[in-house]
Amino acid sequence: MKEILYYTWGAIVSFVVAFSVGITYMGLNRKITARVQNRYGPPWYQNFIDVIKLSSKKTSIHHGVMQHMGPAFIMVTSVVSLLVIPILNGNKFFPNLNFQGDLIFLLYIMVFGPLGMALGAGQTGNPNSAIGVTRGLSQMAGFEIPWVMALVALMIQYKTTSIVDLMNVQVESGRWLMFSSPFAFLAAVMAMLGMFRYAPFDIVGAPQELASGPMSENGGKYLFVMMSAGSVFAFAKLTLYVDIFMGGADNLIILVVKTFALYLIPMLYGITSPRYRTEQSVRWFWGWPSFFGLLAILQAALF
Amino acid sequence: MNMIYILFSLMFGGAILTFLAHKVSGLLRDILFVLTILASTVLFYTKIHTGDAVDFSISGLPLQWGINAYGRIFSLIVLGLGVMASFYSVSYMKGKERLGYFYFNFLISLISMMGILMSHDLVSFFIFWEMMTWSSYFIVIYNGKHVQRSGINYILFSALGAYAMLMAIVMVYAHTQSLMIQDMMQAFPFFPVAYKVWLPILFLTAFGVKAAMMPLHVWAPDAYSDSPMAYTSVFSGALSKMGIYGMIIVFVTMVNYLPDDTWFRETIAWLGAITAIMGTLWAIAQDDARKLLAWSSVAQLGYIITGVAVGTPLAMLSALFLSVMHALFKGTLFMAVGAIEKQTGTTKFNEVTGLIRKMPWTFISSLLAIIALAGIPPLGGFVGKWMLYESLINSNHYILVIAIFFASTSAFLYCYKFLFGFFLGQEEKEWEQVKEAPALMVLPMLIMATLLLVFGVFPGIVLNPIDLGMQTLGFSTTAGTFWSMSGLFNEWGNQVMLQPLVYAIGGTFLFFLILLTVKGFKETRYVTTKDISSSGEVPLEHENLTFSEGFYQPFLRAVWPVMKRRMMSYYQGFGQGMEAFFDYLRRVYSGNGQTYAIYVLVFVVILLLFKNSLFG
Amino acid sequence: MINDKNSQKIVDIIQNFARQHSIWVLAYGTGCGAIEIPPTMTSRYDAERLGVRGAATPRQADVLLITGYLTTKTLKRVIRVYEQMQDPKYVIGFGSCTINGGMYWDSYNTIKALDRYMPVDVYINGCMPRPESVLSGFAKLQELIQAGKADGAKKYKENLEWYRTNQKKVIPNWHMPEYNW
Amino acid sequence: MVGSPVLFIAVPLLAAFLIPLLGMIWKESIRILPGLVLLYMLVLAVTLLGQVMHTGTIVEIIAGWKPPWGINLVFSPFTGVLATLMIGMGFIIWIYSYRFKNVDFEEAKKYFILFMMLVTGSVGIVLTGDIFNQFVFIEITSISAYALTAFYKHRDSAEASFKYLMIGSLSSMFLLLAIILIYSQLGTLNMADIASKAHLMKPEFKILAVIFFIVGLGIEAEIFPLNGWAPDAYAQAPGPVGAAFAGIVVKAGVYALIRIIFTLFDVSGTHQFLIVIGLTTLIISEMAAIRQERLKRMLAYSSLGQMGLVLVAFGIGTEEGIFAALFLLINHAIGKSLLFLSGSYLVYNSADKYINETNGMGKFLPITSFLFALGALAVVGMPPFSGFWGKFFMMSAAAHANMLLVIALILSVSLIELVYYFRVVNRIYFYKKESHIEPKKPTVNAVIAMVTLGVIILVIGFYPDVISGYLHQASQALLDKGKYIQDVLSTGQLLTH
Repeated sequence: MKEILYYTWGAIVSFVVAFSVGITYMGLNRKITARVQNRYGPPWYQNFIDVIKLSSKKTSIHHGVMQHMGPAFIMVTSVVSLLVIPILNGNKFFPNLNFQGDLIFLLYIMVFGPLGMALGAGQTGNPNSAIGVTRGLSQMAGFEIPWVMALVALMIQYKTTSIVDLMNVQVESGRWLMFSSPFAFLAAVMAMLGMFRYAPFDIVGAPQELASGPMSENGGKYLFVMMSAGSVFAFAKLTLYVDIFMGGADNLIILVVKTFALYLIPMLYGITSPRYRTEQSVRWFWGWPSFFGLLAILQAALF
Repeated sequence: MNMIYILFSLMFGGAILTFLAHKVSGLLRDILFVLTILASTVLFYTKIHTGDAVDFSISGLPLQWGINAYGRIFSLIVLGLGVMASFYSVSYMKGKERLGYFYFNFLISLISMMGILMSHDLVSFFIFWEMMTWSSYFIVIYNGKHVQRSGINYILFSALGAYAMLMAIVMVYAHTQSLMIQDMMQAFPFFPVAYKVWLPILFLTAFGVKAAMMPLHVWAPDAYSDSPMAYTSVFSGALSKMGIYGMIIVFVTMVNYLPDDTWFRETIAWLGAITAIMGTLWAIAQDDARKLLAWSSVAQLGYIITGVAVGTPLAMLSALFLSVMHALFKGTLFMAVGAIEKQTGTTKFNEVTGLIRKMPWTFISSLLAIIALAGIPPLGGFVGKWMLYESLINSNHYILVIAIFFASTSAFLYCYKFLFGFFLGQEEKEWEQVKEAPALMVLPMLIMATLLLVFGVFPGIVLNPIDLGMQTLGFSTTAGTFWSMSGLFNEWGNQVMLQPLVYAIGGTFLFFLILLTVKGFKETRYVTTKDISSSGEVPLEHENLTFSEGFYQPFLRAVWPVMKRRMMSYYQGFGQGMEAFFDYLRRVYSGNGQTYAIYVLVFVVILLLFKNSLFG
Repeated sequence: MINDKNSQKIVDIIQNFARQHSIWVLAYGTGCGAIEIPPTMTSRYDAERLGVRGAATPRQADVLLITGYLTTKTLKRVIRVYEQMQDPKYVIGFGSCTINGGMYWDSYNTIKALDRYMPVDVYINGCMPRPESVLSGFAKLQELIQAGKADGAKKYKENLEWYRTNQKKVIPNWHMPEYNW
Repeated sequence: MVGSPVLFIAVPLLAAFLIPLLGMIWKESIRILPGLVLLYMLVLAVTLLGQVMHTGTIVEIIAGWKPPWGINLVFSPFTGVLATLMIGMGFIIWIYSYRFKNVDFEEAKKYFILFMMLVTGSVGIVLTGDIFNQFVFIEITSISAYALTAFYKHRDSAEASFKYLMIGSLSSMFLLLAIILIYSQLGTLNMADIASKAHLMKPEFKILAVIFFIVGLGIEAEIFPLNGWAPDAYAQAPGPVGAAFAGIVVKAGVYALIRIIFTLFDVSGTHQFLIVIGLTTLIISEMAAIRQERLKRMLAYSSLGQMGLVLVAFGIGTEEGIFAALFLLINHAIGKSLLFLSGSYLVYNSADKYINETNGMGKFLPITSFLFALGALAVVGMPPFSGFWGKFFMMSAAAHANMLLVIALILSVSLIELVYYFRVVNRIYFYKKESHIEPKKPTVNAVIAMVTLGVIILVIGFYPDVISGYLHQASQALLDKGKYIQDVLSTGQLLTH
């Protein structure tokens, strides 16, 4: 019982950490984007204000029970992936539900939320939402290929499907996987561009085309939960990348530094890019990224 | 008299009585139909025990019927789905024509599936196999003129497979002088090499047809989608599993003894993977729910085939587990489509939308089934997929994992399309009067969907019988090794999977759901789907804002180069060529008496000329 | 504790601060004024400093920016958009045309005074108002929000009858759902 | 003893002559008499068959001349099974055609006379032990068959009959030639005697005789290049006659061919020749069948193909193969007759008998259509119907003889068969009826006949042991050439002392 309480407490703390870091990253993204565009930009905490404002909206509408549940679905994905992904190396405080096969579990649970939210978006009856969802799913079929290739390369090289095992490998050898398996890292990072949905892969939300796509009927508290879930999820994803490729982190500060360094990649790539069409985006992922994925697998299989 | 005889006489008698009762009264017929299945299920599970067998002989051929633990796994699918589908069909088929015919064939196909599982010898196996083929064929063509083509395709491919099997059976018979499957298994290692290669190929052709393996799958999408939905759930859920049943036997007993079995396994595994990919892509391209599900069945069977072909204990376990899951979720989904067809009269995504509030129970069961189909935890599909990936990675099938994963990811596309097309989207006025399907149709779906959830959380319920069955096939027990292998199956009685994760999922979901509901509860209101932000316009009731045409057009554009070449067109070309050839040959019979007389003379002359070489 | 007056006050202060510094604008580009929005948002004037940001749909927006004259036809859409927005919501009338019709003062098909039809919180004067004045308009709105005086939505709800009568007077075929907040 | 084999020839022949006489007294008698006769023969045949299975072959000597010189009838398990089958089929076809030409007395009289002659001739071919006598019976059968083919007196049926006649006379010619050859060489016409002396013939003459026999009997047995007449005859003859052709006449032809090849001469290569020619017949006929537009022609071609299959099974030459061949033969007799009988009701009122004129008959003629479907399933070889067992036994026989390629060929041709039969069944049940076709309800006696056939199909299908015991003995009897010779010739010796 005590253990469960302890874990619950740890889960809440890690959620709060992930939430604040994730939101800060989003704010920093806006700030940096503004600086690149020669603007002053909003303060770094702007997204906190946005989230609070959204939560303080008095009214909200929904088109049915699926839309009502949609944000909860996506929150499940964020929280559960946060629980499964080890946040720090060998830290007992943050709950760590990882197990043999958690990488595969993560691949699927990461879809759980978006699909649930997509159901909510579908129920609004707004054509833009549905179009956004179809784009999102198509793009997912695109970037999952290099991403899975990278993971499979690591899995077969180290004969494990567990994140902790991969981290231990790096700790023991003292060498980050991004250096020992560069192609896998390359493929995974290219897939990450799609995962973060920044330009040129922002075809899902595309405010100018689809009026923010799946979220176009969500406001107030729904958007609040979605935004929070999005930032938590962003942090979870970055942590996963750090865990797998950059040897994890021993304390939170190193983790923040590493994740932010990774976060810069999609962000900076996004600031300087226009937008792809859906099939271009899908094909892009099946091009070079998948090629690097194949190289990674070859490397893993041969050496 | 032995219980096995009683079981078969009960089912046959029930089938014939049902057929005859059709002439007397509809109610009697329905009752007889359901009772037959129920009674035989009860009989099977209470009175017939693993290891029971009866021997008899027909015309000098010694035959044996019995049941072992391996067949029992599949009997779960057949009888379980059979019971559900029987209740469902009573309601679904109400008011249709030729019900005696339908129920008769339905029962015959169930009987023959049970027969296949209970055959210990090749002849009765083949007999039941063919009975299954024609009974299902008669249901495929039940819907009238427009489905005859799919029927002919189906019977043609099935017969191709069946004849391949017949050939293999007589080869075995000629070589071993015995028809027992057990004897074949024991004798196989001592067969000549040519037999060792040909027998598995012939058997796999037979089973591959039923399991819709590329390139023998072309009948499947049409046949699945054209038969009445009440039967398709059994057709796709259970009948196709007979192919898997046979395949596993072939792989365990034959391929293991091939001189070099790697290439064989790889080929079949890749065929399975390609089946999965192409099935998925074509499912995405469909605009009709029945076709979509049919292609999706093809794809799902592809995973199972891959699992079987890879053939490690874990892969086998996953294939069998996925078989059970596929039966459940595809059964549910086909039933849901049937319910929608019954209530709205169409199964096209671009015709019917927004049924979620009208048919909530159908929606919930479809939702659960779709989640399981997509392999998303915590439902049953995930466990199977997880085991499949794990086994593929452990057995060094790197590219195969990618292929399977691609198919599985793309499957989300059609999963979403299915739910969105029917249940979500604009709630059009046209479908305002639609009611939830009758309870008899909804209950089976709900029960099966619940089972999916239960099996997802407690996979041991299914995995234990599967483990027993695999021991019959000569695998060592997997329970000890795999339960402890991963936290997925942790120590809580070997039954519970993902316990903390399930709690985490449930807890998070509930917390945020409550948060969303409670926060500003009074100020949250429901608005209709016409009240959407569409540039300030107020859509009128007749204005259709539904998005369903060209749903995945961009994606399809991206994958079009792969889909351009269709297997079907090759077969069609071949068929047309053959027909032209036949037509040419037919002209030998010119209808002219003189020609015929000349034939006779020419024949005589030829015989006389070559008499020495002919009769020397 | 939540119902406690003091804590309610604290919550109000936090909420008003958030609302004040996070203004998501649905720019309804009705007239020529829409051309002034891009410079306002981009690097020269950079309205994002103030937390002002574009919103894609009325469901997410806080401020409805009416940029210029409104024909009766457009008015209907604007009303619709306004009613789809979530509380608390504000309206900024932009340009002279929204105040008194401006150069369209005698046009047969534009409305002259926006606040007869919608509760306008802030007017921005000028034809055209420069980005500077737009920014000052946003600043004014922020002030009002902080003071809790930007209660246009409340007014609208209270005087719905009056607004409806006015609206229906100019809009000939009225096919709108009921506004039932 | 209930009776002797000679009654199988004498009684129906007598009945054929009595029909017109009795017809003058009581018009109905022309219908009843053949039935009574056939029933009597059936009872007799079954009893005799039972007896033969226990006691061995019955050899009947006609007019007291002992075998090498006189005519004898041999009722062995093999011939007995075939004779019983033919008589049984004759009886069922009689039931079916009891009301045939109900109003036209003269026509009916003609039909029944010819029908009795046909049965007599065919049974005679099977039973006789004398080669010239067999020729005579073949002529009897053929002549009645020509007449029956032309029964409707249409242009088409006359043409078909003429073709049949023309080819048939060629057949007679070659048969006579062969018989002359043998007689000139051996000075005997008794089959057993020929068989025992065959090695005395000069090899060239022997081969020549075999070739002439193959051609002459091949025309009756409908092997490939010689069967041009068959589809026309089958299609133009009245429905029951078509059934009789498939169920009775062909069987006699095949019997004669098999007897020549298996018993009379042991020329090497004949078995292989049977397989090759059987396969050719099978393949070409099935290919022709799938492209037919008329129901009866399709059935006819399919019948040719089936007989090819039977020949292949015989050609395997082992006991198993002959057993399978006999099984196939019986299945073909039952199944194809059922198809002809039910099929002729399905296209009863259409002028051209096109297949698409059977559309939607399932609703109007439920029993007939059902039986047609059953027959189709049986002929195609779907378990658990009778056809499957024949096919299975044949396959395993071929596999035992290591003829895997033959199996593969036969199975691939079976696919074609499957397609065209199921196409028709689909049409019957699931297409909309052509508006101008008026379905004709089958009469009660026709239904009884067809249902009997259907029941037989089911019984054999579910319990093949009913006949397999007989067939095993029959196939042994055919293979045991020495016993045949001994049986026949020793009877003569018995008579002498």
